[in-house]
Amino acid sequence: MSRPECQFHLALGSRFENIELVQVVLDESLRRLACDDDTRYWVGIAVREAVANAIKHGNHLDPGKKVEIDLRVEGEDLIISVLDEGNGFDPGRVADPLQPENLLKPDGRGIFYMGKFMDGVEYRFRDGGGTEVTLRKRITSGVAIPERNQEGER
Amino acid sequence: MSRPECQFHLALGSRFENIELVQVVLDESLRRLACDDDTRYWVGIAVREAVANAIKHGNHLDPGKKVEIDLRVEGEDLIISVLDEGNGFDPGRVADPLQPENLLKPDGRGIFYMGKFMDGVEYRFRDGGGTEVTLRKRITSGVAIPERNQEGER
Amino acid sequence: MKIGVRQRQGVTVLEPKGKITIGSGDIALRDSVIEALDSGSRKILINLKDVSTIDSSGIGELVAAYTTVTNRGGKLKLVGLPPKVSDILQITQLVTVFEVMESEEEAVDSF
Amino acid sequence: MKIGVRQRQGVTVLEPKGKITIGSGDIALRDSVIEALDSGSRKILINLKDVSTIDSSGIGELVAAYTTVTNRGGKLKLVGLPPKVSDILQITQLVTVFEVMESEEEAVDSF
Ligand SMILES: Nc1ncnc2c1ncn2[C@@H]1O[C@H](COP(=O)(O)OP(=O)(O)O)[C@@H](O)[C@H]1O
Ligand SMILES: Nc1ncnc2c1ncn2[C@@H]1O[C@H](COP(=O)(O)OP(=O)(O)O)[C@@H](O)[C@H]1O
Repeated sequence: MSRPECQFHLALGSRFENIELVQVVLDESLRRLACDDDTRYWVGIAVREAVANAIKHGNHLDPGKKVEIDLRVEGEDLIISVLDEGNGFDPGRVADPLQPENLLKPDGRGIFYMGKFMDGVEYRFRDGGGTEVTLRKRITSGVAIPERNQEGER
Repeated sequence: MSRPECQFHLALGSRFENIELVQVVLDESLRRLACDDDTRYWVGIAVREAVANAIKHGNHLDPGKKVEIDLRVEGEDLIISVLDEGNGFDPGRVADPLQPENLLKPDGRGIFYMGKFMDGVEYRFRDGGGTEVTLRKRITSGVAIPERNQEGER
Repeated sequence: MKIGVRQRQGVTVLEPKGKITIGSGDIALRDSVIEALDSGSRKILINLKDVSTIDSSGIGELVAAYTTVTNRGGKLKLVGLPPKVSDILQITQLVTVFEVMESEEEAVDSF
Repeated sequence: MKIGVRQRQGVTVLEPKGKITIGSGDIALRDSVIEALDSGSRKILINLKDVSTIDSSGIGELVAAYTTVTNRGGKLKLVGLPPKVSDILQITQLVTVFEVMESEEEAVDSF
């Protein structure tokens, strides 16, 4: 696919309540892509974590700052990216939540969960500000994917 | 409110199925704004009509062309705008579906319904292409509007 | 959207379920009306009780069905209108066009 | 998210319902644990059977609750884990930390 079709692009103010908006539109999209219940659930959790981080660490809960969510299908992969207006961080310095000294910490599990529930998690930091995390999930479940069938790829 | 906060901005490819995505995110937003069931239903129908027109008449069902939906609250008004990439039309020349000669026509009721279910319907045509319809609905139902309460306007 | 079809005392009863909206259900409704006509039925009753949402395209399909059935010498009636479907028909003054019946029994007897 | 609180044989049973996710439910859970401690309870059981979704913040609150209760000389146990809640605890190796019981009866007896 030379021009992958974006399924949806959603922009929201930085409030935790808005995570529910992401959830409903994501769920409806995944349903349409014939994702099974489990996939929908875990992708949903991963996206919630990414959006929560964008709202909290990226935009510091400033409701005037935008979080943008983008969902598209590329080949067999579902790609969801979450963009904030923050200054980024060093993903290499994020602690491993499985280390004994971290096991009882109340936070630090979000990125770890994203990695567990998705097939790929990549951070990109834009010049001049903006953190973008791209989540990737293989969705060849043997189930028909209506979007691609329409384009005659099978 | 000098800088009205956008509740959501959603961009979608021009497929009728995508109307369901608009519906879920709209419904969740209206729920949060404490709109009652009836208001949610009729605003939902009006927005469906606007998006259907954008997909069909504006973008001629080209899935690569975008429809953008924007929801915000200004004062007591809910404002929803729908933008397509089309060449526009002359709203003054749209026939009245209540005229006896139009009563049995299979189409031509969409804009009429928008007008019935909303408090305002306005068309704007951008230079270089793009039709934007802005739907307005008074939502002072005496019910608390959480978004505004948070900003201390009441 | 799914459409149930059954016969009751010589009347074909069509029972659409869910949304009759653009791109989903509008065409299915049209097809099932034409199929009923093609199979010889001239008494067609659409029971709308399980319709959750109808938009202008869905209304347009009801109107088109009415015209098609009438042109082919048949009769089309409606029954089971949920309040919101009734409202939207009313708004475009289509309740005067359609014969809207109170109950399926009454409807079937009236043909 | 709502949290039910009841007493059973000297054990305070907390029953959160719905989502324990960031900005909704995470704080409520914390508050109800502290309230139980403040009112003298040292045996606290969280029954998670009605929890539909938990995210890392919710998990964090469970961990914080565990630490708080332990630090104040109490015991915190979990019961009724839906499969997905169990999975997410497992993934971050927290099933070893929490005492996860099979049934509420067994849990109450075990304190
Ligand atoms: N979008 C972001 N912008 C800035 N910093 C981030 C972002 N996402 C994650 N981080 C940083 O990475 C750390 C680990 O994130 P995470 O694993 O989700 O755990 P938690 O959010 O509970 O701290 C955060 O504490 C934060 O410092
Ligand atoms: N976004 C749009 N772009 C171009 N033309 C439009 C648009 N919306 C409406 N129109 C024009 O206005 C007419 C009436 O629209 P409407 O009342 O919704 O009825 P219908 O869509 O059934 O024709 C359409 O047939 C079309 O010519």
